[in-house]
Amino acid sequence: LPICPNGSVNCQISTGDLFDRAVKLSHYIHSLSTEIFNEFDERYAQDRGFITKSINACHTSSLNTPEDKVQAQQIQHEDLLNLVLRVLRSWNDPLVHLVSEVQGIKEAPDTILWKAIEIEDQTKRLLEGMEKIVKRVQPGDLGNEVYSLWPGPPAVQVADDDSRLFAFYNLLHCLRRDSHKIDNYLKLLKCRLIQDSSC
Amino acid sequence: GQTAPEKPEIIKCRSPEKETFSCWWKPGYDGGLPTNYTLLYTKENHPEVIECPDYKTSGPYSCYFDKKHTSLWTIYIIVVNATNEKGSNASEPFFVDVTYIIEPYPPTNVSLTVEKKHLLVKWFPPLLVDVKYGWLTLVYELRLKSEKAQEWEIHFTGKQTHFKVFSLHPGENHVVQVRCKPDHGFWSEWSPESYVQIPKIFQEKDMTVW
Amino acid sequence: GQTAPEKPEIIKCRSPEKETFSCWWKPGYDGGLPTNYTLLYTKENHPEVIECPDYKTSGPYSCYFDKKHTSLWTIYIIVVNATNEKGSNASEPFFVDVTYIIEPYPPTNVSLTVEKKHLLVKWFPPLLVDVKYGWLTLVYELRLKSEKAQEWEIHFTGKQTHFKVFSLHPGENHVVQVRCKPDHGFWSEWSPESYVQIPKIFQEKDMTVW
Repeated sequence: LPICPNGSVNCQISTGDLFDRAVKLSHYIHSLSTEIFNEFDERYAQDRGFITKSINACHTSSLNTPEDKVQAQQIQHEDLLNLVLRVLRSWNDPLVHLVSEVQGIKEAPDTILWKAIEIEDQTKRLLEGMEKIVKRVQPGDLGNEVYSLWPGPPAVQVADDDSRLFAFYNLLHCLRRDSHKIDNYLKLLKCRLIQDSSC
Repeated sequence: GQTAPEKPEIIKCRSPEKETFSCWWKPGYDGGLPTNYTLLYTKENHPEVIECPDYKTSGPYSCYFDKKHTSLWTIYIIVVNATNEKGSNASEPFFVDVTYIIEPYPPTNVSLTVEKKHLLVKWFPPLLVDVKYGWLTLVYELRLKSEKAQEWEIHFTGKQTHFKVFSLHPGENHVVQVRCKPDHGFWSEWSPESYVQIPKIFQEKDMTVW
Repeated sequence: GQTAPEKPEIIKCRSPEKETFSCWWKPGYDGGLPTNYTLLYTKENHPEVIECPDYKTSGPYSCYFDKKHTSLWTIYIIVVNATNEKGSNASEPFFVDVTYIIEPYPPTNVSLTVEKKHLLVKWFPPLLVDVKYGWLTLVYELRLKSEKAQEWEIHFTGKQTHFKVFSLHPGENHVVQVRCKPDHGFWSEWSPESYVQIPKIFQEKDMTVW
């Protein structure tokens, strides 16, 4: 079978198109992450003060990511792309856990379960896309360091409800934060690399 | 006499929601012998040849790519082989980028409300399509005619999921349909026909206005 | 008699362009004595206590964090102390992540042009907002109604800073407003009202189409 013989027209998806799709997907994932966090927060976390315990508790906080526009302007786009890749990869295992855990939460509405599954699905898709973009933008070894930033689920025998709910709250809080970072960096990279910083 | 089959032709590939897609082909003359069809594909810049995962779901002479086999990030190069005892013949390669082959299902819940001076038409995006967060942006077209008329009046409504029609025939029954299309893709089928009777007094009162 | 001040309450924090932010508090009863307010904060990965860098820019009972003092994806723990001769009282801690408190100013320069079969609305992003670089992405919403009508017709235009409105009341004066929000954040106020007279013949020409 031909692998896109040169006679064929546009036989490769343009980098601009790849970015378009990645940004649409990252926007969608963050919107879902925000909804699932808000829904869980309203239903299970009111007046439990979980926010105070979720300070400095994200498994990705050790990753040195830009926190304002100036820092974002200073970082090389290869580094920012790789950061997005690392953050995405570090969510593989937690999202698998999230989907299985949701089913164990008392009267968790279907909407929370559906969103957890959809986020896991779409995040895998975005990772596939990001690996393609990184290969395109910076040919060479992509590296596939296995990210064990995530310490794994809390001890399963954690009996008391509060700790289990907090573990869940914290995961959704960090998911909302990291999915926003990914969305933000991708929109920025798209403007920088594809639209010459004039979006 | 009996010959090798003619080469088949891949006629179209469509995705209803950017998550799965199907392709259909038209067989050529089968050479008078039992002929077998296999769909093979590669992905851009990947030599590995893969066979169609599911020849059933989308009906005869088709291949269905489920979520696991559908990628947004690559071009598919698809070929169909026809084979019988006398030999084999392959179709031309067919290039597919899933983002550009979306043909959504029609809009749903079309509702018609006769208001003071216009007919208000409202509808919802097709099921399975998540337009809320821009994952798939749809534009719409509405067509309307009085039951007796021959020609449809067509209105492009952009992203609006409602539209006010001012030009109507008082006292007549009207039929309305809506269809949709992603920003770069194919128009859906028209929605089922919806009917509304425009009151006789509707326009007379208004005609004096212009 | 004179007492220590009541504890103040932090009521809101907002960022207009994802690069700076401000917080406002409501003082309690000042105990009948001159009372001084200090805002202190720590940040998620910086445990040391820091005082508000600027009490002036955002008006009374406020603190303004300029670019140097503003980080995203980080929880700020903010407390306001009220102090007078008789003693001091601290507010409840207020937790805020600038990522989720973005509320821009309204869009500017809204222009309306009546074209052949639609009204073209155009506008500009709010001042001082950098959308070019991609750090902030704004989306817009437009609302329109005929001056006599009660209900607004709302159109989400996504990132577009122009929009074609198709269904209008011929011969009537229409009012249009636009607002914006960051891709993930709060809606701005609506822009000031803009008016346009839709000509009577605007719709008539359509009548003769069939």
